[in-house]
Amino acid sequence: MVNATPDLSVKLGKLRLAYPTLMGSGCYGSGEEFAPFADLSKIGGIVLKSVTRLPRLGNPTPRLVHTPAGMLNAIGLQNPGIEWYLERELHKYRGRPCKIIGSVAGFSLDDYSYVSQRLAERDEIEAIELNVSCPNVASEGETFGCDPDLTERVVAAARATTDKTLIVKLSPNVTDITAVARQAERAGADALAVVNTVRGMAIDVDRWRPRLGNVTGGLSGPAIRPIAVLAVYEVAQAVGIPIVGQGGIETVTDALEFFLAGATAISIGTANFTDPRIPERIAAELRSYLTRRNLSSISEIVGQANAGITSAHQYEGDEG
Amino acid sequence: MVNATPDLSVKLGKLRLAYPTLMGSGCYGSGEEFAPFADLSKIGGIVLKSVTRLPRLGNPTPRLVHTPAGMLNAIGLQNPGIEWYLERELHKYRGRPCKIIGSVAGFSLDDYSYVSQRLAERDEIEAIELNVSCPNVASEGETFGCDPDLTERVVAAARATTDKTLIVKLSPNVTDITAVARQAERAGADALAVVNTVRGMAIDVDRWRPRLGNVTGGLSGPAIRPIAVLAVYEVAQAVGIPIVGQGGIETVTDALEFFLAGATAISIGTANFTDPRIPERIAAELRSYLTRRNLSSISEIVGQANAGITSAHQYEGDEG
Amino acid sequence: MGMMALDSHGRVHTTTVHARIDLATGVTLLTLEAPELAASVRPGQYLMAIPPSGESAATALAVYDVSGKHASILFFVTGKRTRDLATLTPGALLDVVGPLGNGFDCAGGERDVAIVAGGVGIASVWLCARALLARGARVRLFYGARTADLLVETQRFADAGCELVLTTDDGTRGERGLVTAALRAAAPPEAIFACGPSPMLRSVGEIANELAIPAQLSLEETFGCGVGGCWGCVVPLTASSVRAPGFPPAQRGGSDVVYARVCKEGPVFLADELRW
Amino acid sequence: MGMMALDSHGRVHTTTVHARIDLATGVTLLTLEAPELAASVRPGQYLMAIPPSGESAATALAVYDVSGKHASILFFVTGKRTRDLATLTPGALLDVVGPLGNGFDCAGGERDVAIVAGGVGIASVWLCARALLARGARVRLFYGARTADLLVETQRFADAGCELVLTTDDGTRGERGLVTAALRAAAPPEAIFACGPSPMLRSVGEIANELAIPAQLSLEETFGCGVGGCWGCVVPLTASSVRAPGFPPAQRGGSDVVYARVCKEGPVFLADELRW
Ligand SMILES: Cc1cc2nc3c(=O)[nH]c(=O)nc-3n(C[C@H](O)[C@H](O)[C@H](O)COP(=O)(O)OP(=O)(O)OC[C@H]3O[C@@H](n4cnc5c(N)ncnc54)[C@H](O)[C@@H]3O)c2cc1C
Ligand SMILES: Cc1cc2nc3c(=O)[nH]c(=O)nc-3n(C[C@H](O)[C@H](O)[C@H](O)COP(=O)(O)OP(=O)(O)OC[C@H]3O[C@@H](n4cnc5c(N)ncnc54)[C@H](O)[C@@H]3O)c2cc1C
Ligand SMILES: Cc1cc2nc3c(=O)[nH]c(=O)nc-3n(C[C@H](O)[C@H](O)[C@H](O)COP(=O)(O)O)c2cc1C
Ligand SMILES: Cc1cc2nc3c(=O)[nH]c(=O)nc-3n(C[C@H](O)[C@H](O)[C@H](O)COP(=O)(O)O)c2cc1C
Ligand code: FES
Ligand code: FES
Repeated sequence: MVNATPDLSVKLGKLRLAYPTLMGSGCYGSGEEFAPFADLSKIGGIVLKSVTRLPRLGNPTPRLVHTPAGMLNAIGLQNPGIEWYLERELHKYRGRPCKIIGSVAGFSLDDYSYVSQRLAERDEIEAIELNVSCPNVASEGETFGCDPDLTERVVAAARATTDKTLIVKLSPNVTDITAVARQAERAGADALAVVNTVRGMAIDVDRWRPRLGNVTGGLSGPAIRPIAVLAVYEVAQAVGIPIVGQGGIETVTDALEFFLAGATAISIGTANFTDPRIPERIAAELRSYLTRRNLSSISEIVGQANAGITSAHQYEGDEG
Repeated sequence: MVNATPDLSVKLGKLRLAYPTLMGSGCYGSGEEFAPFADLSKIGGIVLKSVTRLPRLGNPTPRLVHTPAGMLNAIGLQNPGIEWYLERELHKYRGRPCKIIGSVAGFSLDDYSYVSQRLAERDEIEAIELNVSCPNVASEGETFGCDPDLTERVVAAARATTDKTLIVKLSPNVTDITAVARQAERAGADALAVVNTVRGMAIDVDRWRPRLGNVTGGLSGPAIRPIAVLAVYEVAQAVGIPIVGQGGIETVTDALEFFLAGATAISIGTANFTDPRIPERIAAELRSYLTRRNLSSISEIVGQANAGITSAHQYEGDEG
Repeated sequence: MGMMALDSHGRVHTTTVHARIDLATGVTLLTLEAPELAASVRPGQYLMAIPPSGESAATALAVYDVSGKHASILFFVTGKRTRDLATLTPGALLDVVGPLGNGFDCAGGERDVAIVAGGVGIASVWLCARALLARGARVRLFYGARTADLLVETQRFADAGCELVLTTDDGTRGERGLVTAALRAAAPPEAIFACGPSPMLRSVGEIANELAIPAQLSLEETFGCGVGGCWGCVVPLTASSVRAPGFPPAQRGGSDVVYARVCKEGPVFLADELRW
Repeated sequence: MGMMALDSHGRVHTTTVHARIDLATGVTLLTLEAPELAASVRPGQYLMAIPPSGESAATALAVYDVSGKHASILFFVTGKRTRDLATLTPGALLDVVGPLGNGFDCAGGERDVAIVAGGVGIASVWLCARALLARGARVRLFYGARTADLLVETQRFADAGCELVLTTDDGTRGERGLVTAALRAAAPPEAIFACGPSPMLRSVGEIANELAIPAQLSLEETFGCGVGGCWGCVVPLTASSVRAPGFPPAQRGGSDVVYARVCKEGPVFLADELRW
């Protein structure tokens, strides 16, 4: 094995990815926007912008604020609605050299099952991600992901509509993310995306107003990485299904933190705004990392930061 | 008024602060460590390191990790225990030119009421802060602050032991911080400290182990500021008692965000690790900001980012 | 009035800082050796500067000037990212993505045009001024800043043949007050090209619409991706605009609006298609 | 063996970068004009460098050398903060807090001493070496690094009269292997002064304790405040140590231990008082 190039491919349920890197929903458009700068054949797949049943104009502007080592966004799920989307958008994704994953957002159980079904019918779409954790839509969106039982029902409803890989994207804005994760798994999720953005806010001190048109937004980027790594670490101990780790991944070191915490794949969002070459660079550097350590596959490091350390240390932590 | 220098003094219950700046618990020692570099007569007060009933050796090392725009810490409440503390530590605080606030941590209702009472008896201590939100002690510590009812009972127990100002320090690691805030107010808190650190983790990708001896830690610094500003903004709309805003304050702009979000005072922790002159600089720059705007007191800007904007925007946010 | 073809194909370029001039405290002009970029830029286009430190998002910056194999950027230090860029000295490498966006159409027939620039907006209009002068138009530059020091590069515009009308908020140079007041007071031009903060552009737009003068406005929204992928930089357009993206319009303020991306459909829009 | 008086009074100093030398890629030597600091530093003390960018925590750096009104720092770029510092060029201002901590006691009577340095540890031992040589001791420097390029400033130590034993992990210079192996192989000194990564210091400590040689170890823990206020930088000491802070000890591994602050009680500790 030592001399063979290490295998970066991973599986999320039925979905096989040549690279363990997805581009985060809402951050990468349809891929075509980045194609002039990035080699789409060197990424695992693209998670499309979340789509809803009805068209949404989205939130008022400003929609973005740069914050220390991160960014607040409140796009508000601007999208043309599922019908228009299927008719006039989806064809764009044909023939992309990477996997295409549809993302579904909604405000009722019906929304989620209807949109999941319509999307999953289409063969451009190879998997479905349920966004039950968008913090930017006057909270209904997020309530699903913040309540284990609602999450279970939404997931079950979507699960019933398709056999394609179903990824459920969890919110970090909860007291116990493992409770939500367990319910999602029980309801039939094939994988979990951990985590969506952290709720936050910035204020314009000159004009005495929130800096975002929507007042509050979702924090992404390196600032939230420690929060996301912990979420992956805890969820990995709570469920048996694969995890797509995300939150502030910009370098191979960052990516490795997520794999070692228990992620089977990673998702890169905001880092594409820093440098569109980052996903390809991370894939290449993951390969050399594995080679240096004589490892034959990325799967060999998944969850390795995990084994048995906790108890020992926490015992000692309680001393005194 | 225009020509008078603006008034920076604020009140938290009975406690009057000459400056609206507290030094965060656990970040400023007893003050004596910073005295050679900072003018303690130019800060409002120091919140002492949290003390428990029994001595605690604290967590194994490493206890700190630097992260993007922030820091993870897992000190584990190292402290000599209340008896030793009263006998051999407290005398140090006599004659400090700023207010001294004791911080109480514990693992049971008894702990909190016993330690609060013993501390409050001493006249070196001018107010009590209840740390029901320490993320670094194998979770018991935090469970109080993550459960509204437990919080209410802890606060009520401590409240019964003293008439001195009682500040309750809330955890951001909850689904709805306003629920905890309301219970703390109902139970008799005079003020709320918003927020403590956000739970996080970092992994050593060379050694495949958590970088903190305690595995998980609390994230502080500018990285969490948008999270903390939102928490203050939401809590300010949920309760009537004053708020001590904190989380990543490094500059006057950062401080202003918290005042405008609804904080009556602010607390500065990690920024003292960047530059010990920051608290004095912020106070001076707050004064010039108020002067430039012909404002006579800091209290005039508290909560000003707040009025009526929310609804308008969120309505529009739901369009489409 | 026709605008140039939509969509432009930027690339990632690794450039070398050729020269650096500090025009004022916190205002830096960097000349980059970037042959392909320099060859392909059109007036009003911008680039995304990839942070040398590797931290934080790329920064949208207008391509200020081009000559031969050099392209230059002119920026004001307003926060972390521009502070990062301001640490660059000759010889340093800077990766940029560009040219991006749809810039000014300077090929119209107007003989008497006004360019309105506020603050950093000056960086977006030099190539436009040059193109307009080159085709023989009379070009009046209405240029405002907070204070005298921040009125940069005025000599360059004057030498090139622009007539300058300068304003400062504090009256330290030129007329005291807003640049839009100066525009209003002046004899109406046949066309307006403007770049600056939103409040300024809004009132330039109002003036243009009142006087029925065609106006091209280069907007400055906070960018995320800078290439059309995140819908973070949007501005409302009338649904009938040629630049309106193919999205179902929504009713707002009595007209059909669609959010367009400043980074992709813009940054230059016509005053009469904006619905802000 | 006596150690110097505990506690030291640092101050905030605004210094000016006087000179900059890049010793290797990612290794920078900055000479600061800092008269008061230079006058008060003792071997093994450090300073906290306040980040020029204003972002992130201050960085603990040994005071490498002092002469006249100059004090210098020598650092390896390992992350954001040292990358920030590496942008400084002559003329730039750098605020520092220092001198801090309890350094090496070089006043002992030993005639034949070993200094052991690993990686950046070299920055903490030059003043110590100079003091030992000044009082006529034989000084052997055992100095190890990953690779040849990272063995910096060897000439300076040699010229001053140190006998050098160099090691590299990859064998590109000196003996291949760990510096502690070289120490073990050599004739035992009367005293050891060491600075480097924890694993190296642990084995230096073991060697010293086995051979009953007094050893002063300068520790490198991750710092928070750097001045004793946060208890983030601690190391376990035997409760009987003179440097043990007045705290109730706890049983661990059969002995009474107390956590001491590397920044305040240290950074230099005696091998036989450490309980790690
Ligand atoms: C198409 C386009 C072209 C551009 N061209 C140029 C150009 O040529 N030159 C140029 O200099 N700029 C240009 N800009 C603007 C530039 O991209 C932005 O200024 C960018 O944000 C600078 O990033 P920064 O990180 O340095 O500042 P940021 O950190 O993004 O700060 C931006 C502003 O926000 C303010 N701010 C931060 N926090 C607060 C708060 N709490 N309350 C109130 N205000 C706050 C800061 O003071 C600052 O003024 C352009 C923008 C666009 C969209
Ligand atoms: C008393 C004292 C004196 C010192 N003197 C000097 C000196 O003279 N010269 C000097 O160069 N240094 C010195 N140091 C060390 C210096 O303070 C630290 O190296 C400091 O952390 C550098 O900060 P940084 O932000 O540049 O690197 P950091 O960002 O703190 O990174 C530090 C290390 O962590 C590693 N790291 C980061 N993330 C991960 C991850 N996920 N997995 C694995 N590894 C990771 C980095 O690769 C790097 O090696 C001293 C320290 C002390 C306590
Ligand atoms: C501008 C922007 C828009 C986003 N839109 C969506 C979205 O529509 N649906 C979704 O599930 N997540 C969305 N996200 C969240 C990202 O997919 C990702 O989960 C999150 O940003 C954390 O990863 P990152 O730090 O790498 O960006 C968005 C993030 C950003 C920054
Ligand atoms: C090293 C360190 C130790 C801390 N110890 C305590 C503590 O003992 N009790 C407590 O209530 N908060 C503690 N905190 C939290 C701070 O008081 C503060 O609430 C938090 O760090 C957010 O503010 P900041 O970003 O300004 O540091 C600690 C924070 C740090 C960084
Ligand atoms: S900045 Fe991302 S779409 Fe314009
Ligand atoms: S770094 Fe804060 S106590 Fe040592």
